[in-house]
Amino acid sequence: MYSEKVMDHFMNPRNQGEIEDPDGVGEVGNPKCGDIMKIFLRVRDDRVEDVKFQTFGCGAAVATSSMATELVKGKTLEEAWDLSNTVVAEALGGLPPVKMHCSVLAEEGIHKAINDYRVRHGLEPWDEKPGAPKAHSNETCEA
Amino acid sequence: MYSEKVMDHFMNPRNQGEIEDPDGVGEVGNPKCGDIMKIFLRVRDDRVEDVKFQTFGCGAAVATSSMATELVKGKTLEEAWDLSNTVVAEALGGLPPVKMHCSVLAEEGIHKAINDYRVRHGLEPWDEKPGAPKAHSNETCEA
Amino acid sequence: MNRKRLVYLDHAATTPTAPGVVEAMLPYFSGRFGNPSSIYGIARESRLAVDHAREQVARAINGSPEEVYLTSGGTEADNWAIKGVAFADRKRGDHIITSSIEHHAVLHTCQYLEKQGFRVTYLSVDEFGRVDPADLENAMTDRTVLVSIMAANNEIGTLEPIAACGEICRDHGVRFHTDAVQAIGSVPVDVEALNVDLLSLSAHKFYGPKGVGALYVRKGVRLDNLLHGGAQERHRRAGTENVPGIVGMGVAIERACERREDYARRLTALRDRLYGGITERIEHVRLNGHPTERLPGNLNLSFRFIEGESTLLMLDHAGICASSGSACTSGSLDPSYVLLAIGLPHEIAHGSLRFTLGESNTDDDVDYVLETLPPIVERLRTMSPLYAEYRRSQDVQ
Amino acid sequence: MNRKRLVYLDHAATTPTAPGVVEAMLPYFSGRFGNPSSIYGIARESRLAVDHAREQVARAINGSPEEVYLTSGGTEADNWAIKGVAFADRKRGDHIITSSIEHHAVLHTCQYLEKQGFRVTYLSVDEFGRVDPADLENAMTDRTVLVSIMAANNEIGTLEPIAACGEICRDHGVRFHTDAVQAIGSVPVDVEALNVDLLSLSAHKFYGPKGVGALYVRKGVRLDNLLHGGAQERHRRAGTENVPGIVGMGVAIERACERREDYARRLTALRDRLYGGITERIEHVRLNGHPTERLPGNLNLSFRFIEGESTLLMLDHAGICASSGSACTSGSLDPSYVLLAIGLPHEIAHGSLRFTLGESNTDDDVDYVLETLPPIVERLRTMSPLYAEYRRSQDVQ
Ligand SMILES: Cc1ncc(COP(=O)(O)O)c(C=O)c1O
Ligand SMILES: Cc1ncc(COP(=O)(O)O)c(C=O)c1O
Repeated sequence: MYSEKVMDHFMNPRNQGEIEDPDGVGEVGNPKCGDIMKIFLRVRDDRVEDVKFQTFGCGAAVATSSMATELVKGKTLEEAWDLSNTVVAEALGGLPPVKMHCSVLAEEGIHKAINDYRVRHGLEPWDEKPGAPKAHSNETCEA
Repeated sequence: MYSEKVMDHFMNPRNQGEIEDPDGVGEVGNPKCGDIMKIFLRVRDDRVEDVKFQTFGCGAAVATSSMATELVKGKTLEEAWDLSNTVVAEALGGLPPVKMHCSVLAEEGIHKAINDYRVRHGLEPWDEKPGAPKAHSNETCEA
Repeated sequence: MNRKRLVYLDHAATTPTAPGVVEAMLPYFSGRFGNPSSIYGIARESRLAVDHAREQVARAINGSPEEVYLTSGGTEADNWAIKGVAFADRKRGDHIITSSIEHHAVLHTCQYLEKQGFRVTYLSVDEFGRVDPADLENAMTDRTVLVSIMAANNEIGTLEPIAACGEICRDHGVRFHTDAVQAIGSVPVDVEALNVDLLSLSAHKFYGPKGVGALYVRKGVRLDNLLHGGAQERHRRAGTENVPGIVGMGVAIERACERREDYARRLTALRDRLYGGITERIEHVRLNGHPTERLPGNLNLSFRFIEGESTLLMLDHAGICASSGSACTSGSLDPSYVLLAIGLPHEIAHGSLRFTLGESNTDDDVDYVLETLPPIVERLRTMSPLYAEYRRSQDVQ
Repeated sequence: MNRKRLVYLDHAATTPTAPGVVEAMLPYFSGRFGNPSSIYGIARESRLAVDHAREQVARAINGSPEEVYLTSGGTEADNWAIKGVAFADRKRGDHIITSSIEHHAVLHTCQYLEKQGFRVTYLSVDEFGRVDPADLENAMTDRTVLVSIMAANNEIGTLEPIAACGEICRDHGVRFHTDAVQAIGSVPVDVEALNVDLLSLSAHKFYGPKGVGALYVRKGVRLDNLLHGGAQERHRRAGTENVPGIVGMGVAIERACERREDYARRLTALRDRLYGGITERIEHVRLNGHPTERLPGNLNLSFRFIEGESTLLMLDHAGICASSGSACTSGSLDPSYVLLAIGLPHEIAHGSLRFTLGESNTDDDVDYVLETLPPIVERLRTMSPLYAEYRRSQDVQ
């Protein structure tokens, strides 16, 4: 079902854990749907100096958390914001169609953490691109 | 499908053939239904001195012709008339349900030959027992 | 019974599973037995094996793997195709066209749909068993949702003008199904070339195992499910996959396609020799089906004055397996509807035999039949009141 | 992956075909390959083999051979039973009663019938997954034509009060179907004792082959056909018989019934040891299903704070095959409807694992799981934001 890359990031997740006193935190997902992702950011000079995640979810949820945090580490916040879910999925060697929502979740988690940082610093939160995919609609778990 | 007894009478039919100048002949069946039986009788002193058959039909049709002729040989005409299809079938070690009509056909053939003899000798033909089974209804081939 | 030999000439009924096919299946019974829907290692092996077989089936008919659905055989595939399209398109129409010589899996399904309020046109066939595409064209109405015409008939071996029928259907925007159960492995089957939307096949007719088949469904064709339940076959056909059977079908169809041309050439030659030999040795024999547009291994003959089942029994006694036009074991006394449809009188239809040749048959087999059959026919004719009558009529003349 | 060992704990998904069963099947692929409908020698052998298997199935469930129809598996049997009775009795009524925790083969079939105008009552179950016969009694209307309640649930292993349900149905003159796919070989199944009119079973759940099953239909029960076509199965189920599969099912069910008591005793002991060991070593674990009225091999547990699929993947990595309450591969994100039906909150349902033990499992297997599972759960909890939150809430207190 999963690519080797996915299995590697699942079995050996990068950046798993918590950051004490993070500069930004984003929690997305929904226990009802079986996945919750929490992204912790440490920001220095407008860059992601460190990033960690906690995830409750399936193999793809863990692997995309791992890969997404790997990909944003060291990037400027703007670059990090622009990381799209498809890039994460591609970096993992692809995801099964039913699991693509996990990569969307990772994108949303990073966005939420960045905006948390921005709000804490008195900045306007950035807007999601119009028409951007959503991991879950609000009430249901339909993929 | 068939018992050993049926196969024996099919592969080695008794009394197969024609009697020249028979005393009675009965032909029953219907090419549409795939079976025709012709019974030839030689009668002496009200007894079946000889009997032969010709049959176009399935294995059961041949075997019941063979067995039925075997069973009436030497019998009085009255005894021969009373030979029922179930006795023929039993003597053959049973017939598959879909083939029971063949034994009825044999009974009918013998009856017809006996009545042919009777009519030729100015006697009243005997009546079939009311409710006796029929091999085929007139128009269709339903078993 | 002391049988000197066994000559199997009923390959249209079923074929032996080729030893290489059985070998390919074996690992999936007790070793790689995982349920393809599970996620652990041994289940992934099953999943891959099923997907591989699906690709083999797709390649054999020039479809794509996403268009192939695995079933429990030809009957399920036929039922699914016909009921599936009929019910899915019920709002668009209620008329189905098929031929009068389809397999019962198609005919009885159509009759069932008639009870459900559909109208069905059964196209008649010519003396060789061919549907006329012009009749199909004429039968089309704006309520027609499905046409089902078989690729090759199972009794008389006649090949139907599928490509022409497919074109007519495409022009009318009507779905076209073909029952290719008898065709696979014997004649080219290409869903593109034939303009086919749905196609049924069954593994045990091409040296694969019994109880497994497939339905090809062109992308975009709407089809109700027939078996409801689990999410197997992309939510289209529920039920735990028969993994060994599916693996066997994949290997068998690949093998059949590789061998097809040789197979057809060899069988045609054997069959023609058998036919020639029989007509040389036996009088009053008639060939049923088309003289040239027929399955390579099929020889369907009527022997006047005798009945099929009794001939079969005598052949069986001599170790020859064939089948007859009398559907005697089915409990009906009526002869084959296919033979009646090509215009045979009942008593001639009753005297029909079908010999269908296959892989294992040799020239020796043909010789053995040519030696064995004439005395059997002779013996049964001697027994037959119809033959006696015929002879008397000849003597009179 | 370097696997030290393979511990298969997913026998409810499928079982390996027992080597003796495969051996019994083998002669029917390439040697005795005849079509049971044909009349010559090798076909008669097939026919006898099929009839023998039918007797084996009948004996196992205390039915008679004439009441057993062979199918392509449990799904076909369930579809046939439910649609068959519903359509045959349509004039008598349009109401069906089932439970909310049936297998999809029953539930999706019922949902299909709802689209066809039938009304379906889905009985709820208690916290252990049991249907209350009083609810069944209350749900009965004079339009009810069929009740379908499974003998044992495939996910949580709960045994349903079938005999009581059967009695209620008999009193109301309503047909009663039970899906016994999971029960055969594990608990006694007797169609007389259980007052059952129709019963489904599937060979691959009791060490028989995949792709073959049976439907028991009590004499006198009217049932529309599901697969139309040839005259097989006494005109009730068309399609060339899967002879090797059917032979395998016969041998497997006889074998399973002979071993049943031993099997159940052994599995219960292993399972209870596994359960005890897990609860000793891991906190926040919940047993799903009935504590005693359950299948001997079934252990369904919820592990709080972690998700099922990721647990399965790690178990798989360690060579342990199990399944989860997240129907993740089916493309739905919703957790098991069975676990929701017994009242589990979504996130707990998502963290459920099903271990189903079988013939090959040993005490060593249990030890291995007890050694392997705790660190996996620990590791996933460390990763889980829900667990972090829980720990914070504990620290605060
Ligand atoms: C033309 C045709 N269609 C359908 C079938 C049904 O296939 P199966 O018996 O594998 O279900 C057969 C053979 O029995 C056939 O010859
Ligand atoms: C309770 C139950 N019913 C029906 C089925 C369907 O059986 P099959 O997959 O053999 O069609 C299964 C298993 O998949 C089951 O566990």
